[in-house]
Amino acid sequence: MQDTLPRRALPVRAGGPLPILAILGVLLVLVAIRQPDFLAPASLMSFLGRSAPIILLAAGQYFVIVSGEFDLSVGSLVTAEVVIAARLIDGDPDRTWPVMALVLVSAAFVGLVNGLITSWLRVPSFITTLGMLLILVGAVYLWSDGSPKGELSEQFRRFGRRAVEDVPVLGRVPYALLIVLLLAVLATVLMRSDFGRILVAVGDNPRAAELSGVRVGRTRTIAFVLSGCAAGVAAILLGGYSGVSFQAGSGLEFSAITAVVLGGVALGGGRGSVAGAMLGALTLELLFALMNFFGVSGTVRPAVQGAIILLAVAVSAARSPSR
Amino acid sequence: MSALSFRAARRTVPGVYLALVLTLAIGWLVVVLSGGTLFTQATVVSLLHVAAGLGLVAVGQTLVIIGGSLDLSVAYVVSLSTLVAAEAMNGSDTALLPGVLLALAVSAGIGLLNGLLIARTRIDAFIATLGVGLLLKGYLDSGYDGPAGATSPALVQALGYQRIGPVPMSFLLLAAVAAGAWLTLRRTRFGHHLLAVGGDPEVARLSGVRNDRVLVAAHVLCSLCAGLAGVYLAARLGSGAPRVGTEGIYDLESIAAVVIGGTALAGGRGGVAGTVGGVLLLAGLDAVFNQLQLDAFAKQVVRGVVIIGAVAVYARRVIGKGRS
Amino acid sequence: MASLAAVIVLSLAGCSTDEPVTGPSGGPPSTGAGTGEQSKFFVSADYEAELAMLGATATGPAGKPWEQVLNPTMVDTASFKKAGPHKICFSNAALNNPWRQVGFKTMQAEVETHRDKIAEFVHVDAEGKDQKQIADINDLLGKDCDALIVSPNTTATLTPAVEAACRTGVPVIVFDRGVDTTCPVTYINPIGGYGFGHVGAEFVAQKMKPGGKVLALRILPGVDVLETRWSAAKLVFDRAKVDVVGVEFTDGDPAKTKKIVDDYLQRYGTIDGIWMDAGAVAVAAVEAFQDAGKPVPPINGEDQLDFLRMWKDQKLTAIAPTYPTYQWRTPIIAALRILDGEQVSNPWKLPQPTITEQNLDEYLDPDMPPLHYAMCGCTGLPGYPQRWK
Amino acid sequence: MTTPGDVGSLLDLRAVTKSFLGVRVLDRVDLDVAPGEVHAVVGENGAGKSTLMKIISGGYAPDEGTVVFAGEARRFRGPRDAGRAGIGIIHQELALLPDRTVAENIHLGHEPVRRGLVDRREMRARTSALFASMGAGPVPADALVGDLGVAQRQLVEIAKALALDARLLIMDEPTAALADHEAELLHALVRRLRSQGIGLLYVSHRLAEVFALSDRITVLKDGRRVTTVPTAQTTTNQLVRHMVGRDLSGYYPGRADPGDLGPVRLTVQGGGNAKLRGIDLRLRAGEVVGVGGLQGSGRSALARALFGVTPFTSGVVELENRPIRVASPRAAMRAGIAYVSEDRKGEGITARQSVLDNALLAGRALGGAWTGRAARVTRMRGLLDAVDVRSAGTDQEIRFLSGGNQQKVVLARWLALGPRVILFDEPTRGIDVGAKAAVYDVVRRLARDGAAVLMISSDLPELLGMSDRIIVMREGRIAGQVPAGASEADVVALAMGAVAAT
Repeated sequence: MQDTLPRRALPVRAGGPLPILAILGVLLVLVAIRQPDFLAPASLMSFLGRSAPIILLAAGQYFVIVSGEFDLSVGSLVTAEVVIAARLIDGDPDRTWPVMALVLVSAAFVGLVNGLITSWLRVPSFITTLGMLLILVGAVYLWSDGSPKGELSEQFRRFGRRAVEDVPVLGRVPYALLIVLLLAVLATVLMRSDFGRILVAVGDNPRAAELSGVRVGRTRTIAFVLSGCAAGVAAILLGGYSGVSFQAGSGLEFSAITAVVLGGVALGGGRGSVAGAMLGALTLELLFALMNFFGVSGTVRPAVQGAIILLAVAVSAARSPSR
Repeated sequence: MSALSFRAARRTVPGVYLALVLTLAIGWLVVVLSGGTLFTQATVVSLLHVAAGLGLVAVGQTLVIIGGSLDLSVAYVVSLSTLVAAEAMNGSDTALLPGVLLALAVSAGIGLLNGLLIARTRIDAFIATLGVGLLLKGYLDSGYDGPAGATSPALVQALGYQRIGPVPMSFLLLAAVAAGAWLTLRRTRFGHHLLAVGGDPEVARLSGVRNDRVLVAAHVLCSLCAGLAGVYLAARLGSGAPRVGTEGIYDLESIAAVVIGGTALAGGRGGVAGTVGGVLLLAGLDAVFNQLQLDAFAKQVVRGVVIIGAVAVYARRVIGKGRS
Repeated sequence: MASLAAVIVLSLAGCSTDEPVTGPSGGPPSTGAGTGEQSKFFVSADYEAELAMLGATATGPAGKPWEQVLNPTMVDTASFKKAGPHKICFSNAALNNPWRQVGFKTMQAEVETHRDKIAEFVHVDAEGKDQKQIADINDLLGKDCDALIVSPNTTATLTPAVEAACRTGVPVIVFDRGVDTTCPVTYINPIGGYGFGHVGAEFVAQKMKPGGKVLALRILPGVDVLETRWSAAKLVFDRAKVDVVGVEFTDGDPAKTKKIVDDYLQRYGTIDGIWMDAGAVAVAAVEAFQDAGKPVPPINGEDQLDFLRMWKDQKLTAIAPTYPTYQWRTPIIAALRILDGEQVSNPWKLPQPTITEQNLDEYLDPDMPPLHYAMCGCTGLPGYPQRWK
Repeated sequence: MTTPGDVGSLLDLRAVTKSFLGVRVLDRVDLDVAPGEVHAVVGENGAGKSTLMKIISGGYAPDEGTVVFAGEARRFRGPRDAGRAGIGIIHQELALLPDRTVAENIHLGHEPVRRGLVDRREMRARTSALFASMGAGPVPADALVGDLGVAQRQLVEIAKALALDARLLIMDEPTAALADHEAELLHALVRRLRSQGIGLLYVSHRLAEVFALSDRITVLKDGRRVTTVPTAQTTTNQLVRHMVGRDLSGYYPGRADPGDLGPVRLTVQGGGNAKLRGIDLRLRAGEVVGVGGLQGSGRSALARALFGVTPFTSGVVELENRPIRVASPRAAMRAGIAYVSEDRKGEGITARQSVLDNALLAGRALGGAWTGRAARVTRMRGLLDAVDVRSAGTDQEIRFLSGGNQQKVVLARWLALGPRVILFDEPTRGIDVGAKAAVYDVVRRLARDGAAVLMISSDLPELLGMSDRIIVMREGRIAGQVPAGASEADVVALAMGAVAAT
């Protein structure tokens, strides 16, 4: 009941990045206590670089979630793209650029298909992208006979693995970090643009948006394409970081959705910032690193992760006045 | 207005059964043409066994989805339940009943936790059950490094392997649970309220339905079904298996079976009859692919297409109906 | 509030592990070493037997390890003698990783070499699901197979199904993982997990600097073959008083592996040895050291070519115990022998070679894909190398 | 007749007060209902009737004041609580589940149970009995509500409230969507219920039926009780004076002079779709054309057809003498047509976005230009000031604004596009008096600036005060037209068909 809302002015704008900044701050303090040298430029840079893929996936997932949908296919899309890239490049440096272009285009195409099925066939995106997940995994296994073939070239891997050396103060700055910073700026600008505002409005109230002339289906489809593109870039970085394997993207869709929700973005759409989503991903990565530093046993880690997610989301749900 | 003719609400057989028959018919034809047989007793028994495990989980999943919720923790509940049952029984027939009851009680407790998180703290069901699933995963990973306990031999015999003709006891159990769920939805207050909560929570509230309680109860039932699936798997496998739920991908597969069966993901519409059809369809695909010895990966692709296609067909129907 | 909770949870979790304080020898003294309790899968007798076999010589044709047997105990199979051609059925646990893919292709090639004797080869993939494999076996029993080969997904849970198969009178051959029953005609596998784990750990413990820190990287908890490998490695490390600073699960994900190694390097400054329960992410672990600008410590991998190449190129201090994929040939050979009424050994223990600095070059094949397993024994099979590419 | 506070009264409200977001919607309202009495509550839209009914039925809790039901001071915790105490309500917006059957909807929350199971046969029997007792036509108990028409759904809604064995029944505009013969049946039903000793609170705009049915009448205006009078002792004229009670001529901006009217902006010939038939319409620049008619008569369908939400499937639409095809809202907007929906929360605002984002939504949706974006924002801030939006800043989320201010933001959204035809559907529903005046000013200013305005309203004084002429709809057709200065009776007569004219 909208009319019964309390009138008090909210101290923090709901969906803003402040809560996630607070959590991130606490984790940083814990890191500073436990592992002070982690905050030295060199290791911080490498941490940020290796976190780039999940940050990108969170940003991509943000576009979809804020418009009121889900994208469960990104993890398998990353896997598929890495495997495809490896097989097509097959260690030949000359093929690097065309294959990278192909990776981006095909990832965008998968996003487009997700968007079209969701918008025009009216299939709930949870189902569309769940089906797409199965199709992608099945197809890529089928195509590669169940075992990735070929090899990524060093040129391809450089983006996820190498760094700009000898930067004053910072030391080495990973290419992945530069790419993620650039894309973060672009994403922020995009969300401040007309399209970004329309995207959030679609997630908030698609009916109202449609009656204001918004092409809801098209807008959401673009969100899926953006998510696909993000997955494509993430595949390039992740493939670069760790090489080809079928595990490259497994489970990343849930990590990305978790990160987005941690970042204060409402499932169902209409609220939250892309900065919050990306910070959510960074927080999640920092949590994993922290667990490494604290030597949390590998087997209880999921429990710690689950508890923290539930607590963080429960607290923000309790703070949010809308029911 | 008077010219308006009323379509009596015949709850027609869900379209999934048509798809099932078609799949089996085409599958049969292809298998026979390639020189095999599809409907041998052994194959049918296998098909029904596979359907029983997934079916039990999916029936529970149907209930929460009808209520507008979702349960992603079922896979871990299944695993946990096998372990609780098998460890409590520890190979003894005397501990059969306590073992089963304990497994079900633990499962119900998890369902209660899910339900309370969703209904009381207002966490989105997706995140709540994902989080609870992670908690369970942590417990399973740190507590077990492989199969543990031993299911009571009587239960293994009765539920794991006994069959009447080509129909295993486990499938009869599924049939009974599905019938129970069907009756619950159609003939109990709780069922009517659940459909209302999923259809329109505000209307339900204004009509005096206690939405929170209904939702919590649905989650408890869902976890109970998963727990029962665990008991069946413990009987089938002879011991508790900490990874059996995740290996079977029971979380996503159960959701897939539910939506293939025509239940709306948004809640308020659908039923268990369709879900059982969905489960049989998935198991039937398994059987056909097995007989043709086709790659499991190709089957994965087919499943993806079937899921999207089925829901697209249902969506089209709803739109068509809305326009008429 | 959430942050507060995070602090509490983290610190609780941190306290609850028996994580050693940074220093030469940490760990609670009560357990005798830093690696904690032994898994309940640890069977002392099996362990001793496997270690003994590591030094044993195999009987059988030279150069064909897949036909060799360690400590053979022959069983009579005359009752299974049958005129060919045969229908051989295979219930496969899964095909979901490169090891099983290479193995299965090897098996198919082996079948091809027996075209005259095998009329039909039926393969059913259980997709890593116990439940489906039980159903699959049941299904195959209705298909008039002359022999049934089973590669079980889980030892304990597949036992009843295998017993049921034995009761039908069809000769059952189990390989890779075993079952808790003696009813199959033969159980084929290489020496086993204890041997694998032992070889790697011995190497790492010997080559690393004394008192150094070892990081153990494991794939998943709760998989029996992998648990036995770790059990053996534990014994070696505990005996050698090696400081095992961490036991981490990588899910076979190279990215996760690199992050873990990176953080451990951060935390301890240096890591002096890496032990792995499977080679899938060995390359990623090595890369993590390279990317951090640290020397790569003694490490064990497996016989996957990407690791072998890296070993050669980077002149690593490494060893590759193997779990040879040539064991996929043996069940077919065994099945045909059984159907001919020839004696076979039960158990059929295959040799389990180790790749070392000395014989590394024999296994390096520049034409094969990076995830190919060198110990496939497949070079002489029809369709090589195309089939495995 | 009972007096307030009498021991014999069934329901007794004393000094009930309720505010939303600082706006006082009800101000110390007293009201009482005796058993076997029909007590009508009348007042303009926004007078506080619906809020009052929701307080009685447990939907809201009062800020101050007491609710005494059957001699006991009650504080209902929810609709269930009130329902159990014996208060039933028929909602203005239909609270039914389209995917469930008639019987299931009627018995939701109190299904008959036999041996632990819902007794479907009993449910069907009760449903038939209910409809029989209502004297209504046969509505099959097993039909899905989603397959019913609006009138049948209304009957189901009434049956649902009756099924509870209520001692007090609240009817919030129960006949608004009903055809005459159906309304007659309802009246008979009300009398029957009264004879059974049930107390009825009857909210209605139809004064004729109020006089025909009620024992007493309470008039609400701007959240206050103006008077409560026995029906026999008052007249329509007195009642209207109580309801309106202010000088209309100062309240509405001046009408257009015939000379101000410009060329024809929009014409429709033979327009029709599933809900509309034979629509002929001609809108001129500078005029405000009111649309009257009962709920469900096709008023909203007309606006939605013109805006392309549910487009005309037949007929010709011309804008400034050029034929256009309005297949979607976007197409309509491109042609220069704007639409303010009656359902502000569901179709107007995006609740969790800022005031500015809401105001810019339409402009952003249409404009692809990257240039001039800053100018657009500056202009919009000016517009928001001009329509006098009161907010804590343009960055405030719109859901924290009052209904009136939300509506002003929606108006600013469309003003910025400079529409040539603008369609208003209940533009002042649920907003306070001050905001109403502002909305009226905007509507008239738009016309003066050369737009053609179509304005739908259920509020007859508003319709009469604002329109240069009024077209009245009935059963999907344009039933007729009345000129400016006509009386409410003229409109009502057309809307209901001549037979039911007051």
